[in-house]
Amino acid sequence: MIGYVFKRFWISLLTLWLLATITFFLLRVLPGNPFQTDQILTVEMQERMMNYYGLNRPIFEQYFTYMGNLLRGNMGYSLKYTNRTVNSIIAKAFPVSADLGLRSLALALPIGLFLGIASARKRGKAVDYLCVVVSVIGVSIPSFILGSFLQFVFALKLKILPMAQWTTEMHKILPTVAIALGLLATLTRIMRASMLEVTTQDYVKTAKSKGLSEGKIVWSHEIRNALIPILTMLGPMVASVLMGTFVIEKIFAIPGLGLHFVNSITGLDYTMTMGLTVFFGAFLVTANFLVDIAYGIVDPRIRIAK
Amino acid sequence: MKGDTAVSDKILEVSDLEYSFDTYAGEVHAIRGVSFYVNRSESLAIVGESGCGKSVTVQSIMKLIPTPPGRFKRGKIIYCGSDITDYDDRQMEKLRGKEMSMIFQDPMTSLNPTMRVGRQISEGIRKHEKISTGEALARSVELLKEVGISDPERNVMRYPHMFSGGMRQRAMIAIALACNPKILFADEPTTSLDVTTQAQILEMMNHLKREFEMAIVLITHNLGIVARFAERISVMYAGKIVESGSTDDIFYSPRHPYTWGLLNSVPAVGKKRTEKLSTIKGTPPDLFMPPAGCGFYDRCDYRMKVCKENDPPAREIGEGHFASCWLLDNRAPGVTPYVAKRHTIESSGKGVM
Amino acid sequence: MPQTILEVKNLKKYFRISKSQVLKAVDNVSFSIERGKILGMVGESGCGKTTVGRTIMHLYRPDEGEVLFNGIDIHQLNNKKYRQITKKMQMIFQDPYASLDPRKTVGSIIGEGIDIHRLCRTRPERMDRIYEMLEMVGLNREHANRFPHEFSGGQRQRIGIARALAVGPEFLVCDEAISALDVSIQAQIVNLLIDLQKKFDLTYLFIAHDLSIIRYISDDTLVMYLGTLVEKAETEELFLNPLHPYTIGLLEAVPIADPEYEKNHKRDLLSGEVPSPINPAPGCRFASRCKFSKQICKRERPLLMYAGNGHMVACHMVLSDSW
Amino acid sequence: MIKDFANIPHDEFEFVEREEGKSEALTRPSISFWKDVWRRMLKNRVAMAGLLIILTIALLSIIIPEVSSYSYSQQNLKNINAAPSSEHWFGTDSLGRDLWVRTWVGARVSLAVGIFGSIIPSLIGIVIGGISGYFGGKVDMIIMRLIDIIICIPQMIYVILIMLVIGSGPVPLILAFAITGWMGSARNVRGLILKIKEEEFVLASRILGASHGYIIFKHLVPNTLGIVVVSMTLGVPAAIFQEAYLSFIGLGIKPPIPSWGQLANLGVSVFRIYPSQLLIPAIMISLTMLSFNLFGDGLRDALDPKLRR
Amino acid sequence: AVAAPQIFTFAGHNDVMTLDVSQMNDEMSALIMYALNEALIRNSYNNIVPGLAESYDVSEDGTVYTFHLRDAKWSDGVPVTAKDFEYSFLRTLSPETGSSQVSEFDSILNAKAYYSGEITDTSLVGIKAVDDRTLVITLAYSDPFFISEMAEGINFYPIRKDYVEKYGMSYASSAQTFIGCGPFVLKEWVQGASITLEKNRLYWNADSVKLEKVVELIIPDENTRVGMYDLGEIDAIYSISKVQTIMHPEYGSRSGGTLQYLAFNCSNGLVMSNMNLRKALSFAIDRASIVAAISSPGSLAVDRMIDPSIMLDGKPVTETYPNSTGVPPDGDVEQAKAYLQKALAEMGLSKPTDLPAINYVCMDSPVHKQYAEALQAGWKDSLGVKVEIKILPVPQAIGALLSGQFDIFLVGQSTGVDPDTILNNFTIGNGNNYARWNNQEYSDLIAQQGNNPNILEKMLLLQKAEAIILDQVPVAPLWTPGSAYLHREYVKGLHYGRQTGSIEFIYAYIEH
Ligand SMILES: Nc1ncnc2c1ncn2[C@@H]1O[C@H](COP(=O)(O)OP(=O)(O)OP(=O)(O)O)[C@@H](O)[C@H]1O
Ligand SMILES: Nc1ncnc2c1ncn2[C@@H]1O[C@H](COP(=O)(O)OP(=O)(O)OP(=O)(O)O)[C@@H](O)[C@H]1O
Ligand SMILES: [Mg+2]
Ligand SMILES: [Mg+2]
Repeated sequence: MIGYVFKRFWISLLTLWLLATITFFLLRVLPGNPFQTDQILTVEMQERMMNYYGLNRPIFEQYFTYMGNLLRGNMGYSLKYTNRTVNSIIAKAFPVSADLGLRSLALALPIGLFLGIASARKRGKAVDYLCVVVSVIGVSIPSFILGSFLQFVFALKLKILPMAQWTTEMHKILPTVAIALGLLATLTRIMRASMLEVTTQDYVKTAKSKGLSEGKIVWSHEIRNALIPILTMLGPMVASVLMGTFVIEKIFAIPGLGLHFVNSITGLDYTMTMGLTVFFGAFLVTANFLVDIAYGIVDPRIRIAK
Repeated sequence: MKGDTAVSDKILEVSDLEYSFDTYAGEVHAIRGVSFYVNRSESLAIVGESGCGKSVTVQSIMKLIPTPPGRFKRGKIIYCGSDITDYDDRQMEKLRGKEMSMIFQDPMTSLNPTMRVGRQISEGIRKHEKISTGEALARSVELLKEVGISDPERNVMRYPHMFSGGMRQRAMIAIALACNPKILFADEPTTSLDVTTQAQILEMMNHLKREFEMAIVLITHNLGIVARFAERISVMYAGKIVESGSTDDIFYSPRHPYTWGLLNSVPAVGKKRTEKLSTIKGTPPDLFMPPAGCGFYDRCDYRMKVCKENDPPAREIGEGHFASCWLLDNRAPGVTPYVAKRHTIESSGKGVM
Repeated sequence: MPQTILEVKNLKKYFRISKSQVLKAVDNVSFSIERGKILGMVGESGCGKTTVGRTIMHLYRPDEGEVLFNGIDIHQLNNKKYRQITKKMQMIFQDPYASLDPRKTVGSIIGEGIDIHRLCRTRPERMDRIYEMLEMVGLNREHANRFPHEFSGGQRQRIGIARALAVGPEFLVCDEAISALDVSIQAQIVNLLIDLQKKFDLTYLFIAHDLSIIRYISDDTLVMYLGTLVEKAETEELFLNPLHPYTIGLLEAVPIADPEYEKNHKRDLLSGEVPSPINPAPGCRFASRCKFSKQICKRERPLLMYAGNGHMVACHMVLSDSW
Repeated sequence: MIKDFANIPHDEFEFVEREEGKSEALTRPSISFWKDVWRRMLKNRVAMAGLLIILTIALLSIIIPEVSSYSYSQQNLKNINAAPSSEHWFGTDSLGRDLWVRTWVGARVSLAVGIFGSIIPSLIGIVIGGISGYFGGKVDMIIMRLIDIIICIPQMIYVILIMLVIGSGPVPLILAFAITGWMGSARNVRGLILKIKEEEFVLASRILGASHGYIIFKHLVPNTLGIVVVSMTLGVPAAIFQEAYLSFIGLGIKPPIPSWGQLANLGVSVFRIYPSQLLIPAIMISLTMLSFNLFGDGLRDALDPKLRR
Repeated sequence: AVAAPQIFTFAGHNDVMTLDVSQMNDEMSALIMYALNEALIRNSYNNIVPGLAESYDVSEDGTVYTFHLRDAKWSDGVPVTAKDFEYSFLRTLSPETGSSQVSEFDSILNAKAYYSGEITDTSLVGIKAVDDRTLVITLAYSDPFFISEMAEGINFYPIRKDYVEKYGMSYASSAQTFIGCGPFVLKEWVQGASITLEKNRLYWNADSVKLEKVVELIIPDENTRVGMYDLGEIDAIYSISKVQTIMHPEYGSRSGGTLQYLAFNCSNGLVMSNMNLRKALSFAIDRASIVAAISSPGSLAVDRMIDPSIMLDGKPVTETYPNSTGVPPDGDVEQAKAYLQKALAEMGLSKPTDLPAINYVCMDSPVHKQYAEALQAGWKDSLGVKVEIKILPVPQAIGALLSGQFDIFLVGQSTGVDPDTILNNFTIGNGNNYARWNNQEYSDLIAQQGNNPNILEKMLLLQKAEAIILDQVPVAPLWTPGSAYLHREYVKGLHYGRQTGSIEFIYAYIEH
């Protein structure tokens, strides 16, 4: 087990290193200058800034400096948010995105799984069609439309929820729902397919032949086995959801990471983009690792202690 | 023992069972009128080639096939004198596991891979008896020991994938026996096992049958196993039982051409490849469109005009020996009956064969 | 042409399950087959029969040892040369459902080998050969356009045979070619295989665990246990006079389709289960289940030795004649 | 159907010869895999409705811009943001362009981006996943790590790079999808191939002397195709979605060519004032996604071996 | 009337990038800094009013400005001294600070030499704190616009040296690391979400500040901003787009401050080196209609390169020095066609479709994209000239502009306080001559007016230069954007200045 964790750790580090390296050079391949905003800087000013940030030193020198700092956990200063370190920006924004993401997951997971189970149990019945329709609609509406729609109905028309911002619990409802709906739809579909798969397995018949009741079979035999495919996708899903959602964060004015992901690239904020990418990479790697461990718990056939 | 079974001993009686599957392509008439019975502490073997409906027969009795696609069409199922044909799920739950239970064909897939073996066994016990988890687990250990799994205390906490094929099948049997059922359906319990393990399992089942007075319905297409294990045999073909009788009846004086074919295709000991094996030509009929007449018509060496359109009725040939074949009609021409193959010790040496 | 078509020498095939675990699927197996003969191979499931067959067919690389086909070590050949050899040796698989590509028509399944080896120059010629093959195994021309799922198990197995024969091999490995079939269908296939063997003077390595079929079909028989050969003899000799305790146990366990006999015959069953082939203990692999095992059996691995009457056996006890 | 067996005439009881070969005849009509799938698709009304909607939209998008009296780029600054009327069925946008035509031109773009943006990455994924799954071992390990890395690199970096190299428009966008979108299907295909590569029909092919490429692309890939096709159809709405998203952040189709994503984005900014400008593209997007999803789900059911028999 | 709680909440669209005076270069930072800090002088209602300087003297030759500071305190009670200004200005100029805003100081003696690294001795730079209350600034030449520059510029605030030394690189990146001496103190800064200001009781003019608390919410999405406004969650919106003004007729607007013009790439070998083609394109544009259709209220279609909102003696400069040569604001298609024919003839082409591809590089912003499309459609409809639009993210677009990989580019530039700000760009060899247009006569005229302290002469020279550039059309002026803002009527005393970010809420109050 410890050996396995160690091996995974080294592979993860290697992956992250490659990720950082590729991203670093890819970003530098992108033309344009990070200091240009719609207030056009003169060439001299641009040079001055490049100089100041050390961006016109030889590329490999920059690379080694960056990697050296990265090793020490220092991701440098943002080129846009002057005087703010990437670390501090992530430290401020990530908890918000993670909060939103976790809330959405907490909402979507049980409901999605429940709907998936219900729909599979009642295959071909009205309940099934209802769940399928809900889930298809859930994945069919782009989030920027959904977000605006929710705002319009619940804040502007009904006036029961605030429009935007991330302050009180009330404020958190709409964005949570907006993200959860898409997740829920995906989860419902996968859970349904997975449950249908499991229901036809022989061991379900075995369970039935023991005289177990329907509910007991579903609960103690089917669900656990049906969860395995869900787990596989949960790693990347959790990682990307916790990293923030640009559209929803923009619409609901949530100070999360999502906006930074987009703005840093379109604004060519090298350090910020690098930081976010590496952070996301590390997060994803960890999430996948945890999923693998969870896998071993749910499915004893997959022993990681190999 | 033969012949003196009283009527009251019938623990299960199935008559004229019909069962279909609704599929995209249409209705599959999997079972087309099956009747048989089992007595207390008796072993009945159902033989027949793959796809003839053996599994469906027993699973439909226990109502294990989900509806849809399965559909019960008609027939009567009498268990211990009470008609269970129309039992709903709740009523069946009380019977399943406690009164009747089943060992499935494939021990690899019939155990839940994510649940400890012990729990899979004790689950059934806890359903039918009011006992604590601990007690149920203790019973599971007992059961594992009974079915011959060494080190049951340890193994009860293991997952199925850590078991070998033989152990899994034993665990399956332990599950089936958990509540001392009165009737056990064993659906090809040894097909996926090797001969030595197979022999061990059969030995054990024999022992259980005697010990607990359990009726066993054994499904197989291995005639050797039947010969060793069964007291009575029903031969199934294309969704129907074409011949049934005591083991000796079927082996030594079979009356249906399919039974002949089946018995003939086992190579006789000492036969070498210079002599051809006799076979049943062709393939069984497609149950999407079951034939109007005898299902064996296309493959039968003794077929007559009458067979094509008319389904032969079952006739009693001897006591408890029934067969459905027009050859048994007094209008039919006589045929040389099957010559039983006897196995002699001389043909084998130190070993059995 | 050499009389010995295939010779397997000291074949070893280990699967590395993990750093510390080695599964010795085949451990030092040697045998040879003469042209035109049928060699039977029996053993419990998991004893390495398939692995031997597949290693012979170049599907696995052996860890040690060599496979000489017509005197050539096929594992020394480069890819191109090996492909040429595939024309001469073919395999028939156990599972009639898994061994046919479900997305291809029967015609193209049979035609695959023809295409790969460019055996036919024109399309009609190719089709004729496919039809010929179909008819040879007792199917119809019309079946060429059908898909495997439309056929029954026995028919599929025949398609598999037609595929193997289409390239004109001399040697066939039949890896449990009939195990998955019904008794009644088994006989059909066995008859067919025998017919073909006579017709084309084929050589078979016939793997099965059904002893009655092996006894019926093969000239010589090998008995395997946990990756090792334990006994090897001319078939009748082996069945009438088995020497190795395992062979005896195996023969003992086979159920006979004769109720009388079964009733009257008390069986002396082997106890215990086949141990795991992962990191096997030194010494005789059968020692843990053997009634006669002595100290030496736990320590030393018995070698396959001549025991008279064309019989080879790997057992300390038999060889020392002490039981 | 009780017959009077006693009355069967005697001459019925005569042996008849077996017709050789008859017993081997297959009674069911021959049907290929895809025909069978199609037959079952036809029975699935919901999925067919989805297909019908897709085809209708595709057809209208071809016809309408050709026959309309307005062109999609023709502006009329005197008649901006007009409400739907008999003259402009969907109204006009902020530059006075006819939204009816723009919606259908947008359909062309969105469908093209959706379909190709899903098919091309899938094809790349099939090749890479096929190789990865078939060869396994180190090759597999390296490809999988690479996928891990590529997934982490923000997609926008590639999009911007590609746009700079070959400009914006549907083709670069599809290219960007191709570069960034193949990982999912590669993983998918790899998983499937890992499952089937040890199947006996693959071994049979190897024994027949087939090369690796032959085995991968003639045996393995065709057998994963069913599932890949499903994920392809479900990938179409995802690509349309993606285009809309990239338009939302300003990377996308080259003006004045509209896409639904762009129309919807413009619509969102004015939707409280001119709701129709959002509603129309939003409904079109959602309807198309719905149709593709329903069609894809139907296809999945039709392809599911569990439901076959 | 009952005293209403003096809390003012408004929505901005972007977070403050930094509160470091030396680094600050964006609108939203300037807006907040205006409330948090106090410069020597302020621009209020287009008048220059005293800030921390009670008064200032100018030397005879107009090159030495002496500011006399009042008795003021930082929000922690420490007195504000001339040293704080000297430190701030020199810090901005120092190459070690990495400020992009140094050109604001260009007219100060040796400032340029210092920031570009030619000299390192700060005592040579014309910024001196003579004592705690006196700051002397020496200019390189007499600049009549220097005072306006200081009043409207965003980097002329004082900095507390001890704060910079204490917090180093992270100075002014949070409420804890910043200190100011303006009307408000920074109470809380939730990055990306909101900024809360509270009245600074130590502010020298605290009596006239009525608001107790100001909250800026950062709401990136316009629909959301307007929705919150409609729901009464906020009192004002910093800027709204054109469409929203339709639903909210109570909007206010301001104009000027920037000029948007098309730069045509006149480099040899490119299509746009043909003057008649440039003219054709310029004449074909119906500026008035486009601006009316797309731009916010307050925007003005313009036909010249001098921003009409620049004031001189209380009157717009453009009124005093009218343009004689400009294109008609509603375009002149006939004239444009004539130019196009000429251009085609010169190039030896017969139809407009024979023209090589014209590459319009567009920055990724909603307004720029809309203009690009409107112009593209206009050119196609009226002239049949096809223009390809390439939308790029801002850094890449500007990269293309600076490296000359474009034919047409819409440039938006701040017009500053000096009418020559934009015209200065187009001299030969100037790094900001985006059009790559070389005209000796023009360059000479611009050079002549440069250091001319006589405003009259200077303006005449400029007028002449402008005529040349308008005639040759390396650039086509389009419009000066205005911007609309929303506020509830109970918010009184709110004012928007001309210059970037100069919303003046510091003297506002709430009345119920
Ligand atoms: N779920 C199902 N849907 C459709 N047809 C089915 C289903 N289950 C079984 N059948 C059909 O019912 C018939 C009988 O099947 P059954 O499993 O009982 O055969 P069997 O005699 O047990 O064969 P085997 O020896 O292979 O287990 C077969 O023709 C089969 O195709
Ligand atoms: N690719 C593989 N990787 C790891 N282990 C394998 C592999 N193939 C076979 N084995 C193991 O090698 C041993 C021998 O397997 P093999 O398939 O040769 O047995 P067999 O005698 O053919 O059994 P059966 O009768 O079940 O077909 C088994 O324990 C099996 O689990
Ligand atoms: Mg069965
Ligand atoms: Mg095998």
